[in-house]
Amino acid sequence: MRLVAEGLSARRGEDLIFRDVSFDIGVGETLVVKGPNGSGKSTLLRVVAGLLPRESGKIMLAGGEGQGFDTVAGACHYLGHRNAMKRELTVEENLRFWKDFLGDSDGGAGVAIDEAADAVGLGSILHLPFGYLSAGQQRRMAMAKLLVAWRPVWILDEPTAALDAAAEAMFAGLVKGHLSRGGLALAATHQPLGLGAVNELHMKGFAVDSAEAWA
Amino acid sequence: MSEQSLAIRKFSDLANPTRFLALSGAVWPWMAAATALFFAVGLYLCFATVGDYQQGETVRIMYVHVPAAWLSMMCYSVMALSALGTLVWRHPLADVSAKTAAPIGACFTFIALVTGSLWGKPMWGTWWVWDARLTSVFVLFLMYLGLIALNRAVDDPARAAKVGAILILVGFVNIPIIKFSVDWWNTLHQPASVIRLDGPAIDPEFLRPLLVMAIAFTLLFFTLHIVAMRNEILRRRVSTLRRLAARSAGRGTSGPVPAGVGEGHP
Amino acid sequence: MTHLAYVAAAYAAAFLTVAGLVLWVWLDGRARRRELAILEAAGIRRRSAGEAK
Amino acid sequence: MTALLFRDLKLAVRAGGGAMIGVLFFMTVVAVIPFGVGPDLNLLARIGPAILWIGALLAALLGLDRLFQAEREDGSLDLLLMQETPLVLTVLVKCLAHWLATGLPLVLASPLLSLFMNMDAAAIGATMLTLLVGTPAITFIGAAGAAIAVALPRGGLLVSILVLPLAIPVLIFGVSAVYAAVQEPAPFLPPFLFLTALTLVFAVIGPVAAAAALRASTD
Repeated sequence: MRLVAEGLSARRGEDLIFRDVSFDIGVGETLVVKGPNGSGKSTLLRVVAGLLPRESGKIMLAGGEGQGFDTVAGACHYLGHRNAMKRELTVEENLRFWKDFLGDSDGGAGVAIDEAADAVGLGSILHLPFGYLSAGQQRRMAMAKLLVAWRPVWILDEPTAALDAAAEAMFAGLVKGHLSRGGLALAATHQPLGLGAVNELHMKGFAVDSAEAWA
Repeated sequence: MSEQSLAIRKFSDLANPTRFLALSGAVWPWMAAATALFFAVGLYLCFATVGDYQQGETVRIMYVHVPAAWLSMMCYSVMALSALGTLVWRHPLADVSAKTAAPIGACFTFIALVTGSLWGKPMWGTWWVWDARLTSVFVLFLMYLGLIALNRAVDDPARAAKVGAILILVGFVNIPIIKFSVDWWNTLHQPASVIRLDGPAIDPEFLRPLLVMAIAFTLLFFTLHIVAMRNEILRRRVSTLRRLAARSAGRGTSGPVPAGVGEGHP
Repeated sequence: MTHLAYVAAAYAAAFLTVAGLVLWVWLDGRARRRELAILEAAGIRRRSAGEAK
Repeated sequence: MTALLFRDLKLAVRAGGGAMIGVLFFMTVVAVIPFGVGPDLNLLARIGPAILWIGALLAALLGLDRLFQAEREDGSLDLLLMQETPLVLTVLVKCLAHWLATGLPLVLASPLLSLFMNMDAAAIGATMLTLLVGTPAITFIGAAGAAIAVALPRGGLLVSILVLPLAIPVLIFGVSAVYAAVQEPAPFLPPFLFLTALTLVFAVIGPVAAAAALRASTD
């Protein structure tokens, strides 16, 4: 199965953020989106996740299990800047909710909640309210959320922003495990993810010529 | 009990809450027993005495209604004292006391309101009138609920304690209003008949069960308050320990973690 | 409704409220003790129980 | 979907949740009225149903702005939007949880407040019944307002302004059904059935509009 984008462009308000972006990610591959601040990395990821409308172009899943999904978004996990966990609930309640609510999509199965917490090195604090955790721990628990329900595509927006070196290495291990089980990943980041050789997409940031109508 | 053995393990740094836990743990079963005893005697007296020639059987409602109403005001006074303790002396237990008294006070006020209504219907022909006494007690009830809501809305106990204490003290003006409302305004509600300067204006026949019930309710309040305070101390201890647990968790995972899921952490 | 019914209702209401309050306090205490036991089982102890503050 | 229902209910009753605030607001609003209009029991009995309905309407609107805003602030909304389960269904379940946590307590508290208003048994029963049927409509149409205001600063006030005019029909039929039950010549059933129909209609257009607004509001 492949995640294919052709000639994508998107705008926010009046401004065209990027234009004519194409990529093709296969199983076991990671595409790392790089570029300076404001170059549209987050926007690209949100467009792929179906959270922002695209101006033109198309995104599709091709081949194999890719046919089974109604929408591209339905095949994706999205790890954004925010963790999508409730401070008032315990970590376990949070993870259980997402496991039950998201469910597994075709081609794989999520791991058990305690296993996922162990995988991010925080198995001992499942019973704590999420709000008690430090920023780094919260981020790691948000990553455990990726494991509890199976999605072939991981869309990761600055996944390692609040993490120390050890946790970064841990996260690289998680992504590798995901790739080896037939997944693929699309990540935006400044830091190297420690994944070894990956494809890179450089977002150049956009010149003002898009706004020529108003300039 | 496990927390008691915890409490006396190290004698040198017994914090106040710890000492309170040990002390209250020894005291509250006795208080509970005394409460049960007084209630047994009080309830027996309630139904052994004859009815009033004017009010008939309904006079028996008084034995519940009047003590509950007293307690609703006394509980607020306890909370006001605790609020002073929080703001002036910064006593660590004062805030625990104020916070835990609120639900208990709300329950007693609720009992006073309900039994009052059930007494008013046969006597006055209506469940409720908006006179000074009844209205001020209802306002007291709302204030209790508001304080509970405030405590629930702020999740940091130290911050909730200060604002809660200020609100309690501001609300204290309501207590004298309740107490003297029956004297200041002419209302349906009868004036105070037990605590008066010229001695009780109530037949000793009724006074005896009323006093026993009042003592029983007061004991009940203090028993519940102490046990609830113990719970609150434990709750705060749990939350401190949880923060401790969160801080210490994940320290052991320095160094690279193997790739597979579930193998990362021994 | 007879007067006796009002009396019975008043006592029942008072009893139910007090019973609810007692039950709540009791259950609350039990839940807290259980949480403490879980934490203790996980090896988390109070500082004052272990070392000085 | 039941997972979402239980999570929202849990969040509502946990510390900091809004389940109790609504009832408290309801009681306070109703308690304030007699100070304004005077303690005339006959007058209070006459205007009681209307006051209870207005109080319930305001209390039901109170917590609505957090319905989607809380989800948006921690990023959960993105994940809810991405799923293949229809968004309308997600919104409907969230409305249901919100009503169970804040609407149902209002219905349960209404008989108590009716007594304060010196209403008779028929009026109390009718008020409770109409509130039971009518408050879900407020939640459903309120969800649409909450979804529209989700990304806006000071969305809370805006939700009330947007939703109150839309909730007026609910108020009209709710109150008229109660009065029809109390005053002899007017039949109770027609306004009550209208109220039921309104709730059913709002149960459809509320979530549909909310889902559309949520899709449009992402950024």
